[in-house]
Amino acid sequence: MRHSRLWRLALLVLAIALVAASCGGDDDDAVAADCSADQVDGDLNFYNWSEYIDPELITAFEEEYGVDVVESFYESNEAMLSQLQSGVSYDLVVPSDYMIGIMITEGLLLPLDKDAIPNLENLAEDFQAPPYDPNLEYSVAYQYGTTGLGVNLDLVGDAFTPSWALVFDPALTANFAGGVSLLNDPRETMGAALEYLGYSLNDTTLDHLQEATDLIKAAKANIATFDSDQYDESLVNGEVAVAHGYSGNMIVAIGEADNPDQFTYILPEEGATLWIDNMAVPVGSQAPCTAFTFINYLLDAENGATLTNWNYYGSPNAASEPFLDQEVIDFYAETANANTEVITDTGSYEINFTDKLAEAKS
Amino acid sequence: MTDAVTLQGVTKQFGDVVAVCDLDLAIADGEFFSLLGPSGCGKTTTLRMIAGFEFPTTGSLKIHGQEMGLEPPNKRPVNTVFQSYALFPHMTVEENVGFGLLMKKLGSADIAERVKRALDMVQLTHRAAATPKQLSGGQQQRVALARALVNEPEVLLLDEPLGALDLKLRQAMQLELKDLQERVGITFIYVTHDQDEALTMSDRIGVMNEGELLQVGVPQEIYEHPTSRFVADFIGEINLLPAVVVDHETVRLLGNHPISASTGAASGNEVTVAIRPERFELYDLDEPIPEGMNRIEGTVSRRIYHGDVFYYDVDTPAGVIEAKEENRPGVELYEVGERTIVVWAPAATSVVQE
Amino acid sequence: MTAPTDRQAVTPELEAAAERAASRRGVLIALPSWAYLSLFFAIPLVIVLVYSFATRSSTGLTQLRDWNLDSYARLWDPLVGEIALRSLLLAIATTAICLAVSYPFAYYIATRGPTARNILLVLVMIPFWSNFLVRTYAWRVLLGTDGPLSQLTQALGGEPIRLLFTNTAVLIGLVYGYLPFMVLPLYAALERMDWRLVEAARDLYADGWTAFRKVTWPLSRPGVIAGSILVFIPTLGAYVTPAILGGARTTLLGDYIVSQFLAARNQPFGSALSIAVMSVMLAATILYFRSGARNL
Amino acid sequence: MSISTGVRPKSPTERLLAANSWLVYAFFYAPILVLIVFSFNDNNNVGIWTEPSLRWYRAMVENDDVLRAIRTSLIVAAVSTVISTVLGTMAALALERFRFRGQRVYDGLVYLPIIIPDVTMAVMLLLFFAQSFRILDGLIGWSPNFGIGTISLSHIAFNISFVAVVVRARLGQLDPRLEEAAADLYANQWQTFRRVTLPLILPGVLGGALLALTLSLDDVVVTSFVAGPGSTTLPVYVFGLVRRGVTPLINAVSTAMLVASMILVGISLVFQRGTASSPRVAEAHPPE
Repeated sequence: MRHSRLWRLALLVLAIALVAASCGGDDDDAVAADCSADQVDGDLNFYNWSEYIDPELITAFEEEYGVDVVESFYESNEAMLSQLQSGVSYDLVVPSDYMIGIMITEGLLLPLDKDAIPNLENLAEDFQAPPYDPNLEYSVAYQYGTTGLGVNLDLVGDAFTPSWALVFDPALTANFAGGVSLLNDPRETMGAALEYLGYSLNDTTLDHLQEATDLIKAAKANIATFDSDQYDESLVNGEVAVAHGYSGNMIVAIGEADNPDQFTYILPEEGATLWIDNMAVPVGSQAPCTAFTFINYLLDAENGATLTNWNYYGSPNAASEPFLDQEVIDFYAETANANTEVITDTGSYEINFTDKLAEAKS
Repeated sequence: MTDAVTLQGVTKQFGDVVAVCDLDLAIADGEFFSLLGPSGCGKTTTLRMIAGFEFPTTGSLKIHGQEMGLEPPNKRPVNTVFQSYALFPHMTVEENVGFGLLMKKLGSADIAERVKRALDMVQLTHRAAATPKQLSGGQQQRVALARALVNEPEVLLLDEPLGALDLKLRQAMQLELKDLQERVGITFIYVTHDQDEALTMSDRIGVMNEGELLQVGVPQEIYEHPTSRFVADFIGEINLLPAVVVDHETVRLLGNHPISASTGAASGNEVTVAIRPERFELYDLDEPIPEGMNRIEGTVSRRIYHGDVFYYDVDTPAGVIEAKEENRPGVELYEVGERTIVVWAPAATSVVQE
Repeated sequence: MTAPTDRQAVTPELEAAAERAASRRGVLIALPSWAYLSLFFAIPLVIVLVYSFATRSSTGLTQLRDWNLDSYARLWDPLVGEIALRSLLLAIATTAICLAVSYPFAYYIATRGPTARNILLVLVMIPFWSNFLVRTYAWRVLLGTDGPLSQLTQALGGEPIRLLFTNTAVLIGLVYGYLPFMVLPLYAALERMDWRLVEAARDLYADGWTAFRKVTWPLSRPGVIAGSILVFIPTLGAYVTPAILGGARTTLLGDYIVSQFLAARNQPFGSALSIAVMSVMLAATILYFRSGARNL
Repeated sequence: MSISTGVRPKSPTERLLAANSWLVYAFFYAPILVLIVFSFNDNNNVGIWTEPSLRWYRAMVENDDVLRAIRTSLIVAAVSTVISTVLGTMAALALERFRFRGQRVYDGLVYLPIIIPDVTMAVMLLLFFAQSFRILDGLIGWSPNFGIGTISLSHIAFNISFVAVVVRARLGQLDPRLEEAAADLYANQWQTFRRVTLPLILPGVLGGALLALTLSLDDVVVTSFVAGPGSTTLPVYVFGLVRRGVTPLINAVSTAMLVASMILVGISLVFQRGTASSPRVAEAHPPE
């Protein structure tokens, strides 16, 4: 047995394989699935943000359609994208607005089979033609919300300006016991810093982004954690004084706190993120029809309301409105007037956000 | 009758090191043959080649006329008693002894019968159920013996089997082994570095050094008539005196001192004269010395009391001679500084080449 | 198997043939694991190497063309240096603390009687065999702002402890996780030592400290080196402990590599980082074996 | 300083050593005890003690995700342990008992996975699977998904090496004369292995198997990289829980895992009793 020969053989096979892969990688034509309403073709691998759906809804779906829904979680759009790019296949994902744009460009999404989603008509008008997918060819809105700051009034005091200074101004944050927490999300966190500096969160000037990076670095002494998962608990437990986070989680956590009056959720005056998360079916899906049926199921009037009443994010489902908690309706009516901005796909500039967050954190 | 084991031109190399060099040896059937030599002389390697644990680099190895060089150990009609006994620690005495028979696929009744007989022979029937760890060194040694003999091998190979035992036990076992060998009539090839052991037990001895077989002969021959300086020096105590051959019957020691000895070498050759200390007798200067004896005069430089004997160092023109005299009533003692004549028979004088 | 009749006919290549047969058997026995490790270890390693020379598209896809050294050039980025230095310091600190704590500990165990020694050793092994994640998580409970430690200090009239999500917490977690790696080789080295040598040193007029310095310490050096390597290598690439106890506040090498794959989607750079870290560890291990050790 | 001498007055050094040792033991056990105690705590908050209850254990057995994760963990651990033990033992035999060409390269190949940081290992396997799945899809139109299969394959890849090292250490201590004796007593190679070598290295093989089992049950990093939808193992699930927020449920799951580990240690101690005099480091398993 000549090992050197075997080695050479192995390397040769590898080289051929790599070439084959790099050439053949692009012919993943997204063949549209042909499904009908309420059709299921297997168990659903659902890749979702954590704590983003009422478990009851899933159980009910499983019972109604006789399939299993297996939920896996991600903590950022980028993490989800990297999994899909690695070839892990899921049946349903919930990317945010700008990420939908990226995934369409990448050819990672299956076109929706609108015949299988009759409830599409329930969608509110605002969500019928989003800029990232104007014809709803690949995606349909799931929930929307804002990204702002949860504030512990006992630790921060009542007299404060609703500003990103609450997390970025070291002179201010030095007084907060426990410090502040920021999201561990490139677009959100770098975007917040850009807003504070007076730029748009979609600004694509590298110098500005560097400024934002330096800003975060300078503020770091009082940043307790970069955390996208449990900032709400940290806030109500008093671990941090100010937490950067998503509207729904904040409202639910504050509502469930021992003393809800001690906390508030604000949108900084410099501008905050308004985002829309969307349901989409990745190309590798093994059960696209189940996925469409699930989308249709969530677009049902009552199911849509259950979804929103559980996590307190805004509902894109017009038909759900009669079933919604008044509190949610009022809250999102308020934010409609706030200074908000939607994150857009910055194309080849996108990668800089992730790189700079890594730099800022380290 | 064919020889039990024949080695022809056997050489064994480990990398660049030659462990055994061009060995020719024939061991007769039923013989107790010892391979004697210092550690690293190649004797164990030779034994391991016969057992099949090592394969000769070149040469021919036959057992009862059958070429065996390439056969694996399990296909050879020989068994080994290892230096460390190599008893299987996870088996009882009984299972150890029965292992070979089991591998030969004998019936269990047959195995039990033969194992019992083998254990009887080494008087260990009462420890049949013990594990090797529970036995004393001597008992382990007997188990190892029984385990090999129960297979009735054509040749039994023993690799310093008594090395780990203490002196008393070793001497007792030597006799037992010799007895046993005569009783079972199997060819024994015995590897040892202990000359006493080899001399006591063997029918014939082969002395090895640095991979070469230097001399093969019956114990007496090896002791009395070593053919090389190494053999002379290795076996027993001996005086080695440099000399020059004069003629067939005379050599000249240092100090131009001629003595009688059978030389067998060309005149003028430089040789070594080897004489055992117990062959010397010390005489007073004025004492009459028997005819035909070799003699040399010197001064006693040291006397050591050794219980049964006295050792004397005598300074002579030919060098310091060590002599041994029995501690017997009536034997005269010499004091340090006294002059004396050292006397010995020409027949006790071996002349060896380098 | 015909008997040769004269010296010319002796079989000349017995050994070579036997060795060929034995070697064939060895290869056969090695083959399954060789094939497995080639497929699921060596080839993946080569792939990482290949990827480290590839380019990243603007959407984070790795393109297997336009081969370049950009990813390696980026290793000299001050940012990478900073992260590497921080990881290195943390790994060194962990190793040093482990050594300082373990040496007297292992020495104590090794100098007990055989029974006590075995019991004490099993007591070391028990927590060690429990799940690593669970052990690290336990510190999160213990160090939390409303955790038992904090409650204790508050009950004693002190400030609440804010250790969680600090470098100190990570250090505690790492020391806790890897301490047994130091204890066991040190114990093995000390237990194997011939204590008569210490007695000989004392006999030759060395006092206790000198005997330790001149005899015990040099003889236990292989244990010290083995333990240090075994602690240093995994802590340099640690990911779980900083993630649980460090709150993602400061980036360490392990986290940085993971984030290149799961967040930044920069596979070429992540691959280059992996290769670099691996090379450092390989070098450390080779040094270890050079120092005379034969086994991990 | 000699071992087990009789009663001697304790020197100050001795006292210091003893004190240090008890502190180390306290350090070892305190976190684990806290974890166990709080797993029986009837409170939503991890750190605040109210009253004892089995509430979180009930929550654990009623949680489908936990049960699924346990099932995945057990399947992966069983499969990877069996295969890696067989392959690792063979590797140890080949390295310790045979000489062949390319052995040094092979030796390195067996040792390398031990010193490679698990982050690197994870990265390697992720890229490898991604790439080979793409190739498989391109060549035969079959695109397997990440899941129990990829996790098991990865665990085997790092476990083989650990098993090999443990078994090899044991083989190294084995007197080669015993195998020669067996051959001398007419046992062929297979019989020698089955009747002599294997029984004598069995503690090493079992030690290696247990090590592989714990490593497999411990792994977070590699598993989380090569896991697919719904194939989360228990440690990865707990890791997710820990990152998402601390609930006493984790205490209960952790305590259960702890008890399971203890049972494993117990088994291993019974098997290894009286065999290894000094523990080899490789027999202790590396974390993460």
